[in-house]
Amino acid sequence: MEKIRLREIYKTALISRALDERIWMLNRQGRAAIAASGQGHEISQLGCVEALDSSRDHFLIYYRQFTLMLALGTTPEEQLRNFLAKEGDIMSGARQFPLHGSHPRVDLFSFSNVVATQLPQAVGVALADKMNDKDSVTIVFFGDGAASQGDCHEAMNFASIHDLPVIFFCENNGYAISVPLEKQMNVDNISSRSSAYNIPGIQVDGTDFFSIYETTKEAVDRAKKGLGPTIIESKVERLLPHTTDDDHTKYRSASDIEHMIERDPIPIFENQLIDLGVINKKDIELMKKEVISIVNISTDKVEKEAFPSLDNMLLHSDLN
Amino acid sequence: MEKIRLREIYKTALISRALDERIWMLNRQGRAAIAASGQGHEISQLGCVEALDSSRDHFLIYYRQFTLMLALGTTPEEQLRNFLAKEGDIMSGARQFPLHGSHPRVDLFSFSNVVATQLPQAVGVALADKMNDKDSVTIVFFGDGAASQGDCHEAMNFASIHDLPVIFFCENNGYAISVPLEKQMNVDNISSRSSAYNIPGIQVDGTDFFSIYETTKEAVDRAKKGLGPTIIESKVERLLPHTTDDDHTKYRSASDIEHMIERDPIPIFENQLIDLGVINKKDIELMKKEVISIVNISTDKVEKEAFPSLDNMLLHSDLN
Amino acid sequence: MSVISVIEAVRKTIFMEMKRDKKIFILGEDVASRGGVFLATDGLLEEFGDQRVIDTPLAESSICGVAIGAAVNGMRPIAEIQFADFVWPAINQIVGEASKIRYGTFGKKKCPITIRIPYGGGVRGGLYHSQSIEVLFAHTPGLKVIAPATPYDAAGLLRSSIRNDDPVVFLEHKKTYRLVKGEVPDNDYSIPLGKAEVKKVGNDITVITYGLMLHYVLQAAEECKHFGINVEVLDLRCLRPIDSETIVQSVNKTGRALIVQEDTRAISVSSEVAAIIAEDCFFDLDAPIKRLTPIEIPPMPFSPIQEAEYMPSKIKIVKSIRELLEI
Amino acid sequence: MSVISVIEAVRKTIFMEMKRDKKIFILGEDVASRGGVFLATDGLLEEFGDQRVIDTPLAESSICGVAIGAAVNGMRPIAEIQFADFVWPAINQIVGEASKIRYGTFGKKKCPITIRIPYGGGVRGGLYHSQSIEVLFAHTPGLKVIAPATPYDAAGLLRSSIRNDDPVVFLEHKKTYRLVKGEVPDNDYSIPLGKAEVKKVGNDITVITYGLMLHYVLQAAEECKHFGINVEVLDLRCLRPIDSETIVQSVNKTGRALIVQEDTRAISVSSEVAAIIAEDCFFDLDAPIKRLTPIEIPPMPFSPIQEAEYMPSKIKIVKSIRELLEI
Ligand SMILES: Cc1ncc(C[n+]2csc(CCOP(=O)(O)OP(=O)(O)O)c2C)c(N)n1
Ligand SMILES: Cc1ncc(C[n+]2csc(CCOP(=O)(O)OP(=O)(O)O)c2C)c(N)n1
Ligand SMILES: [Mg+2]
Ligand SMILES: [Mg+2]
Repeated sequence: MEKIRLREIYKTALISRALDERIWMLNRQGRAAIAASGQGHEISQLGCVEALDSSRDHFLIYYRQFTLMLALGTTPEEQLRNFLAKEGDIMSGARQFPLHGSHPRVDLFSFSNVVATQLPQAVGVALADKMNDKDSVTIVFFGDGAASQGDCHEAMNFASIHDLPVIFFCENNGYAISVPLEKQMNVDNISSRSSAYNIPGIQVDGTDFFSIYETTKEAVDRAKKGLGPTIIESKVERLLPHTTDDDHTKYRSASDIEHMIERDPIPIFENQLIDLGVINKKDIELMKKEVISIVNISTDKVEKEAFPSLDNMLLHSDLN
Repeated sequence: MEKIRLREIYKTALISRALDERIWMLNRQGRAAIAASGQGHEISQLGCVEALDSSRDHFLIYYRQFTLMLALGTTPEEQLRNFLAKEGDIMSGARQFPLHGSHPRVDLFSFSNVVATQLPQAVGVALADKMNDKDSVTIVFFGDGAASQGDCHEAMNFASIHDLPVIFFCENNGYAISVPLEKQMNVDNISSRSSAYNIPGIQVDGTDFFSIYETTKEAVDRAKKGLGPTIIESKVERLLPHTTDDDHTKYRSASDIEHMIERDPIPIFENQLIDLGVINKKDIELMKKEVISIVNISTDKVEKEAFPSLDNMLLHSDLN
Repeated sequence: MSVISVIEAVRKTIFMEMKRDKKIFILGEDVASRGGVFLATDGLLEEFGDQRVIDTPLAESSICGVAIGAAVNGMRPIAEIQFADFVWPAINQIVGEASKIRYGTFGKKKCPITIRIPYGGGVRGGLYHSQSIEVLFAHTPGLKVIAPATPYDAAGLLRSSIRNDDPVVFLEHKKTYRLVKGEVPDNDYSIPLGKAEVKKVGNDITVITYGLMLHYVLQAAEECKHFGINVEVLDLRCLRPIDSETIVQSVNKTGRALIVQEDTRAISVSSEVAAIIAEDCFFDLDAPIKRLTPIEIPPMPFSPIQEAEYMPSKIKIVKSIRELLEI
Repeated sequence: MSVISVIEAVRKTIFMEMKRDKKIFILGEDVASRGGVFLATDGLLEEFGDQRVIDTPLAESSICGVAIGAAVNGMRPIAEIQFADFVWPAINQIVGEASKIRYGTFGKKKCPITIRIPYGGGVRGGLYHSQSIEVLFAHTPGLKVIAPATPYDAAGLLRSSIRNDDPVVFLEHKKTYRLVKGEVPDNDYSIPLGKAEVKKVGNDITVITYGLMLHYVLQAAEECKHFGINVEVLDLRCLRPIDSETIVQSVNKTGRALIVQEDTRAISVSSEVAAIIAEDCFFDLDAPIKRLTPIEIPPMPFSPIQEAEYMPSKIKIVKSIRELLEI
């Protein structure tokens, strides 16, 4: 990968982290109603997106994919508008929880808050492409929690029968809110589902940008060759509580939290890039400053914006 | 196994077959509304039941388990009453489709027609036993079709997490009505689900009484030792169309049907017993005659019985 | 113009629509070589191939979920749920998801799916092949719910449903499938969604109904002539939206209303129709608004005599009409 | 007697019941160490251990299916659905299965489960954390559906629900959880299921409601005194069965009825209440039966101002009452 591209990606990671922190703070100040943070999942999302083509592929995402949305071209202002429920929110017109809805520029769809419903929907998206001989790939994201839902099983089974070009990408952070993996399943890896459907299941370290990228790339190739779906399980950490409403010290041990912090993917990526000579300490400092200023300017702007008017509440409903 | 016991089991197989044929005929004559036949599944059900204890264990069954009901002690008259919707039907009081409801003497539960709902329910039955330190085993039966439902996944996953004493027994006859296995899944065996849940998955020839018996016995032992669930997949044939409403020549090839008939489990069992010296040709002839007379007498009796009265329609409802 | 049954009207309409628009495809259990358990899709596999007539695994949530995904990506799927009683696993996808896609994406995505569901009883189906399942769908903003009673309406409304850009739950009464026959034009006429129809004009009382019950009501109306009662019969046809205008107009004229339905009473279509009348026809009402429905037990016993007792019948309808008119 | 919130009343009642009866256990998402996302089960893990307070996988169908199986095998499970909006995957087990077990086995099996479901809006939940989901449950024979509005009713009705031998859907309004406080006796009193309650006596009009809306209606009734209107306020408390006797008695007295509900209007609890009144109070009614409900859009926007506009409010209730009385 080109150095200049890696720098851009690194910058997206920084923006994502800073913006995510800002939104969490806005919530603490009572200015944003709720936030689910993507902190800890950033590098996994960036590595994955890099292997896809936003002008061709379909992205069915879920609420923890703040970074992915930025990587696909959503701007910081748009993200803020989304959390602050301001007029012109690109995802849902301030109707839905932040991060939900669909995107006007990319085929990025995060339709509902109901965990796992996107999985069969993604299979349908891929089926339509196959029927129309399109060579797009559909990637659908979900958490470890979602893997327990019946819909997850039905989706993987259906996709495999028809060899559909779909990638099941699980961001396994070890928790569904407070429920740890061992209470969710009696296997260590979600990728071990693969033999139930006769599709490859690959587990990968979600803090390693390059592994994620390579793994996703292979799955994309498989899909495009008509070889069918792939399950990718990316092991990541959820650095913050489930949402701003949660307090994870209630259910996570001190040592668990300590271990998790060591796996913060941004410093790991940073060190990789330093080793590769892509960035140095000084670059980092400058970029971090720039990022803070982007976040500040965006926040100031969006905070001044209006809320949507009452009558647009009727738009796109049965009453309109 | 004792010879005398094997003779009894063989006789149950004969009764089951003759009664099943009779009910099909009653339907053709317009005297029974609908019938799902168990023909082809008989020996699998008999081998399985033999490894369980009807006074201790729980049976969550589905509509294709005519033989199993007889093996557990339902009488031919009771079965006929069930199909003819007569007063005193033991399963549901003539409220439900034949074979549905629950049993007054055995913990045999075939609650609804909705495919796969019994799977999580069985897990709950087993969970209650575990909570109460009972050493019962819960066995739940389902078809290959049911294995596609989300509930199947959720049930197996839950049971495995808690190491519950439950046996998931799939009677795989290769069809969900008209849909052949290859359109239902992209694997050859439902038992290959096992690695997704970290529980044993065993495939067995459903025409071989002794294999079924041994396999079930092992699963029972595992369950009783607290080692958790087992998936058993019994490969059987559905010798008749899905129900009396169906015509399988529309979707099964002539060679498929021919192959299926060769796998009729009753002649196979018969030959095994002859080889073992349990029965001889003459026994068989005599027993077949006896069976026909049992079926005739029962049919005559039940056909003369009354239908349930109108007011018992309110019993056990919100209105009562 | 030819005289055909409801099931033929459905099949023919799907056939014609699939010929017209390549974006339409069918998915469901046993829809391909079996042609559907009621034969609603018979012959379609042969005509359109297995890419457009897809036998799915036995898993209703994915049938609807996959249909939604395909619809959002430009297709116009027709999903078949084999029996209404088995639609419950798919509620999450239909009510939770499909209904809110247009609203929840601020109009950026649409979800043109038609979900065909054979429902209703009187066919010896027992508790699990007889249910009326319209309530939740007809309650849910974002869905359209259609329940035709005649071949003409079935074809015309199915065509509109398939062409509609929102998710449509299309309810076909199983007992009407072969029982009810009628004239259906050979062209591709359509009937707008959301319009009730007066199926018989009268002055003394309005009987409002839908589905199989329409036929019993029409028979009852005929019989009421002997008692000098001139019944107006209104077929809702669409359960969401409910055509309150046509209801109010009719009841304001007759001054009396009876609602007949096969579904159980509490919180049902009959409740809404009564509520509409109670609000909008109050000053023209000459009598209480009555409802004729089954009793509150799970629908409906397998026992033939109990099943018959459970359902509203011509006799019971005549009796209710006469009571309301005190004749 | 102590003054506690709705959520405390729920928690305390579960605690007391679990102490009393070893057959009661809890299962759901995050109910154990997290104590439930609303803390309804806080501290129960510590008291009763992880055999009786079970964190489940994220899979609502199995939460309810497993509860059903355990109940049929002698236990008395309390299942928690984390938010009402996520109950749809479990509809098949609740509506399709649990509701019909006693009837469908001719009384041989029973299914004593209590399914607790936080529902309703006004908490900035957007389309997927605000829904009112009572309609389908309250329509279904074989289920009981409870929707208390006060801590006293919550505790008394939850206790009866847990002890009831049929499946009970117990709806807790999220916004009342911490907002509404009241006196709750320390003993184990219970309130019979199926009884509405007049929460304020009056003569001029009956306002019928349930859940969060009760509190807005009571405030509106207070304000109406300034206009010389004496409002009777009736809290349904149970949505299945609906206590038609109490409704009819009240409306026959006042001659006017307004139904206020947070759920959307078409085919809802308000429809049934209106239909009951239209049938049984016809000769005592002085005005049309009115309903105050949100408009027919998916409930309810995340936007704070739109959310506020969506919900019935004290001001809107007062306005509707005055319109109905032409004062
Ligand atoms: C069907 C459903 N049930 C419950 C919830 C409530 N809920 C929201 S997120 C969540 C946990 C999801 O865990 P996981 O899939 O691992 O994603 P993560 O938040 O860890 O990224 C739960 C239980 C929901 N949104 N949908
Ligand atoms: C949820 C659900 N969907 C559809 C049906 C209709 N149906 C009844 S049996 C059946 C096929 C079941 O196949 P399988 O599980 O393999 O059992 P088999 O009949 O082959 O023994 C179908 C689709 C149903 N009963 N329940
Ligand atoms: Mg997780
Ligand atoms: Mg089968």
